[in-house]
Amino acid sequence: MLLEIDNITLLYGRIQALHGVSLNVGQGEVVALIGANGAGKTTIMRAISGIRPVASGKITFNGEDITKVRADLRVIRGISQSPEGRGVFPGMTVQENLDMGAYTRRDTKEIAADLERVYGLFPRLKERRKQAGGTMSGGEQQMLAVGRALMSRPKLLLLDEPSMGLAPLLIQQIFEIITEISKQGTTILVVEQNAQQALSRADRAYVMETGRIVKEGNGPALLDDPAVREAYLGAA
Amino acid sequence: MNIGELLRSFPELTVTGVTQGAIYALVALGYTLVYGVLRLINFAHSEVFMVGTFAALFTWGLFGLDSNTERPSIGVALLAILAAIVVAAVTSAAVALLIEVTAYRPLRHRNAPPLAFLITAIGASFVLMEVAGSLTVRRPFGVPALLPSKPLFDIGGWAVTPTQVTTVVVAIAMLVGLDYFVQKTRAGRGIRAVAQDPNTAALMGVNKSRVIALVFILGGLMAGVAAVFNDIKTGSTKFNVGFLLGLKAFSAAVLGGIGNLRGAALGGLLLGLIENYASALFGSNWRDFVAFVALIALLMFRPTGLLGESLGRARA
Amino acid sequence: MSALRERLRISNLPKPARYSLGALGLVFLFLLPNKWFYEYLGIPLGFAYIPLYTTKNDMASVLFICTWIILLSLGLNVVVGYAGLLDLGFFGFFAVGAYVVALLTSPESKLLTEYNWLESPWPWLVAVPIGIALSLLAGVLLGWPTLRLRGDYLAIVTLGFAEMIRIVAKQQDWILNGDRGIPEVGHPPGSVGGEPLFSFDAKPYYWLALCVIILAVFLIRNLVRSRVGRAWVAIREDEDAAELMGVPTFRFKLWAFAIGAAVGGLSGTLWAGQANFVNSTTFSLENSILVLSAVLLGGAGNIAGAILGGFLVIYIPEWLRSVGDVFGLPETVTVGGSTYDISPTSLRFAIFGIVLIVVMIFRPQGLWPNRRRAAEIQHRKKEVAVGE
Amino acid sequence: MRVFGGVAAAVLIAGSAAACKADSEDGGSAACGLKIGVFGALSGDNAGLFVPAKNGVDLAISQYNEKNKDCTVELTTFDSQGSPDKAGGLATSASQDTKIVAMIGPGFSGESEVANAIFDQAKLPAITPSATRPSLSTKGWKIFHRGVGNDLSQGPAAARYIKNVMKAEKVYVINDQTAYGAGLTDEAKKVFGAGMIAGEDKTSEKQTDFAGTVTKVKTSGAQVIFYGGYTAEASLFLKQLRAQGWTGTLVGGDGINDTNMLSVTGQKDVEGTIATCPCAPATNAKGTFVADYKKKFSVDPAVYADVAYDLANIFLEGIKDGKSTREDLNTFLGSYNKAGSASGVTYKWEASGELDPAQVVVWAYEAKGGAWVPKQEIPKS
Repeated sequence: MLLEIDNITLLYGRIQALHGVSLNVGQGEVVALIGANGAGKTTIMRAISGIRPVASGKITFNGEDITKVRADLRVIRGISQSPEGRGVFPGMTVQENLDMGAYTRRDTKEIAADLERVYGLFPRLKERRKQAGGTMSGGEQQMLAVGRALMSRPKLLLLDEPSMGLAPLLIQQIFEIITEISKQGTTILVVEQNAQQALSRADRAYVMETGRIVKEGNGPALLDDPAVREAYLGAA
Repeated sequence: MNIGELLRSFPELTVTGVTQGAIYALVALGYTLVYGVLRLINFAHSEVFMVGTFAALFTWGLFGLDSNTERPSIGVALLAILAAIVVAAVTSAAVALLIEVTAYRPLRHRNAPPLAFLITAIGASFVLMEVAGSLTVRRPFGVPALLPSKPLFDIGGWAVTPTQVTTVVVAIAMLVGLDYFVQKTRAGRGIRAVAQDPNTAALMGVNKSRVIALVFILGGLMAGVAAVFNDIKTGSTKFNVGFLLGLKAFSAAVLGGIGNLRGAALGGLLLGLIENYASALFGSNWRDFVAFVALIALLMFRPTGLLGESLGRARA
Repeated sequence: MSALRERLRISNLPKPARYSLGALGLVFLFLLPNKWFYEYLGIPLGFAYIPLYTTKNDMASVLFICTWIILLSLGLNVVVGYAGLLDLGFFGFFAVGAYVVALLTSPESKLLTEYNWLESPWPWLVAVPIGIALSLLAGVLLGWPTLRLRGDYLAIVTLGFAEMIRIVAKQQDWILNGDRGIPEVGHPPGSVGGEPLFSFDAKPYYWLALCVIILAVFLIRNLVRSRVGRAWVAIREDEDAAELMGVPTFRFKLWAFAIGAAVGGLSGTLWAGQANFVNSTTFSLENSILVLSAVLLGGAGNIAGAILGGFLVIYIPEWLRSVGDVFGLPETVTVGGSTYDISPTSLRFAIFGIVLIVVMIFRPQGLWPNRRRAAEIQHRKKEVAVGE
Repeated sequence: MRVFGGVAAAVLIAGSAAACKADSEDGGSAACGLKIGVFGALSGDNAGLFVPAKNGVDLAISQYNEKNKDCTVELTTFDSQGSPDKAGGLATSASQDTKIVAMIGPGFSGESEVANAIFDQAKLPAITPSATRPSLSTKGWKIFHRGVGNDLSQGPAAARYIKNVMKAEKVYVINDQTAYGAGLTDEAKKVFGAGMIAGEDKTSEKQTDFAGTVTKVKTSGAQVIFYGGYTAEASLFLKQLRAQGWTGTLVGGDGINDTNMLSVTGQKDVEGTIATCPCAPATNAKGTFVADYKKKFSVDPAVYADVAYDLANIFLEGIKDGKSTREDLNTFLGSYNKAGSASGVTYKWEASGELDPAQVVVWAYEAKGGAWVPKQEIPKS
């Protein structure tokens, strides 16, 4: 397993946001995490990337216990995240934002190659490379966030709500790109509210409710689960 | 009001105002850099500057120069200034870093509320100023004469001295250099990233602690350079030299839009000019009064300063 | 442990116990400035003795300084602690109160000698309400245009305001007479056996100020527990949310400013009544900073904290004056032929600075914080990112 | 808790010498173990103006103790930070300590207003080395003495020098807005008359940039500046004037008549500067004062250090004479009439506490070759 999360709990002030969550992601997999608003999906992402400390439990990455490792060092170990709300640096250009994605790397030549690869995935970004991140549309920012996350050449890519606030056509496009990235060999953990898309493209999936994992299984299998369908797909 | 006085001495007031403004700007950068990244008024920055003025004096002492020695040759003078810049900048940067490590970092580790930082800043300021006061017996120290006082050239009938030219040139060089560093280099990008969104910056692999340390060092370097030229310009230094100048530089940073590097430069320049014009118009005793009136009036119309807030967020 | 502490909290004691404790405390405070009383306050250690009173400065005078600083921190606490507005120039209001009293009650005031606005000096008691009213007015006048500014911008504006007052006070040819000041300021009325009660001895002033503080505490406490107080807390926590909930934030911020200013002015009138002499040197920026440190050191948003902070920022440096004698420390040290003054008297503000840093590191919420705020901060502590 | 242990240990080491309440009550014979207080700004921003005076007293007392090892006098400092709001408590405290029989200070006029009233009640004789506000001697205080001429003696004298000796046509008048500086210039201006004054400006304490004022002086065409204020600002101001090519003469009072004015400004820039002083050069040999001071404190004596040294020596002389009470010493001052070894001033007081005007001779000193050289006595009219 590339990522193993063992029974973690997490607190926001006095409020417990995660109650003993365990999940794992294998090498090369696409794993989806679905659930309603406030179920704790984003919190798990933050725990994995290290910008929120866990109160108890253990996070293992690539065989190494990273529970106490600082966020920026986790990036060096190969975890990269496209955060919720995109987190595009508003005062930096598209190019600079992408360069930020490669902040931990020093191999200039390969960075240039990766930049071309990202521009290949998102031609729109190439057109706007000189534009400030803050002035771009929601969809463009989303692409930028995903592209930027790729720039660190992650072993594990964490995508938090990549489809949030996007038009249906764009959602389709984003997920096609996710599939493409996965094919190129990157392991992906994706948090989604759009369960339909997420489940149909994921190898495996977890369902969260109020800070707990309540179900797990094959993506397509969960898509057929009546309870899941009722709760997240708005159909019986 | 003495408009005649203002008109009669307008060119010289402008030249001296720009020189003073250059020094304000350099010190203001320290406030603005730290504010941009930490949203914190680094109250102790004035003492970082003060230590720099003594470091420069010490360096000139090593050259055998004091306020009574004859003016050295231009080559020696430039060498002495250069050496003082290096020593003062490094010393100031070290003090700034020391303040960050002892007074701010422990608070960050405890996620203390913002005002707690203000108090440790005040505490650090007390410590530095009082210790310097005790060590120097609270007396003023004269600075050796370095650059010739013969004017280099004329602007509108006002002779511009080498000191003024050097001050402004070095200040501009520092400002441009800092701007380049922050805008174009990898470390500079890290600073801007933390300033704009610290969490996302961490997700990019930016080490926040290191960026914060870097910001204090940069601010210290600027303050050290400013200290050298303040020494040369005013001709002396004293343990409490930082207090008033720090206050002015902080005002300048706010005037330009705190957190904004170019704003700090602009604010410093403006403040230097306003002060000089005001002392001609109303008398030197009203200088600071007018400066504050101008600051408050400006904030009424532009509540976040001339160029707006935030490091790098202002679109160039 | 914490359960025991909870049970021992004063507010959890039975009523009679609480009242007698309070009464005892008051008796202690009123006895405190008497030499025969404070001389025995100390820690006996073997054959040595650490006095807790200020051996190098008159204890009663120190206590009086404490009281007017406490009044100031009570006022500033309303502004910073409750409404969350950073004010770096609070001493300006103190100056307004002090100067009003000085101008109206001194026979050497320019109001009499040059402008002939007054025929004779007014009694202190009449000048006090005017001083308070004008400070309040100053608060409103400053707040009206500037309270729309946020955070650090407000801080610099208030700082500028205090500096402007100081610069005006500094002008010799103006009414406030600059550094030469205004002598023979009026004292509070009252006499005992033919001798005026209020003259040079600081004790009666301390007792008077203590009564004023008790009054001010009751007023502020009631205000804080009312609708106004809740509005302030809402503004402090989240101004936008408060606005959305229908709190007229601007009006309440102005309220906080005005009330804080009035209390600050009151402090100034009391001080001027005792000082006998008012000039521009007292109103330096350092004093504003000192009062702000008092509020935050004690614990912003808590009346008891403001009182404790106000007491400590004066008491610690004053007590430090004598610690050299107490511990038999050398006054000077000679290094490489140069003698440096290392007496605690001259280094006391450096030591005080270290105290500020250390306290804030270990108790960022202040020494005696508002319980709710303390809890918030305790929880924030756990949310520090990994490895930070 | 460990900290507390450290404190306790320190106390134990300090032993019984540690301040024990009972300590101050016993002691040796009546005239021994007396204390002389020094009252003024010893820390904070204004300390630079008064620390030299404190050091002067310190020097006098340690020299005295060196000679009288069996019966020493102790120095007690009262750091008011120069602020009237701190002065009251310290003055009360000093009054209450009966071992304190004499006071040098307070340093500034403002705090003097507060403190002297309290000293007067306690009959504690005080001589100020530096508070020059004229009205201080009109308050009816019996203990008040001034060790320097007040604003009324020096200001007009300096003005007369500028007008009659230098024969300047235009003078630029500047003060630093302190009671001292403003008092000096106010009195000087009366002598100048409006026609002579080319312009006026005010500086502030702590100011370091004088560009605005420098420009005004230069455009006014004045070749003489009368500066009412202290060395800390005057030296910087003069330096900045010279840097802008001003070649005129700066004239100041005793506030700039110290070695720091020479060393901070630099010999070249300060050359020709005039400082008045109410002291005659005949007695102004200064003895070994400067050398002794420098040896003890590793810096040059600054403003009022010499005066304070002399004043302390007067008290010490009284104590040596067996005047061991406050009243005795106050009477002793009343009949004193000798010149001080460091300042050269003849100390003889009027009943009001002012120096005897007959004794107040004001001399002009010129900065020449890195020293203040006596130029001439300024005529009294």
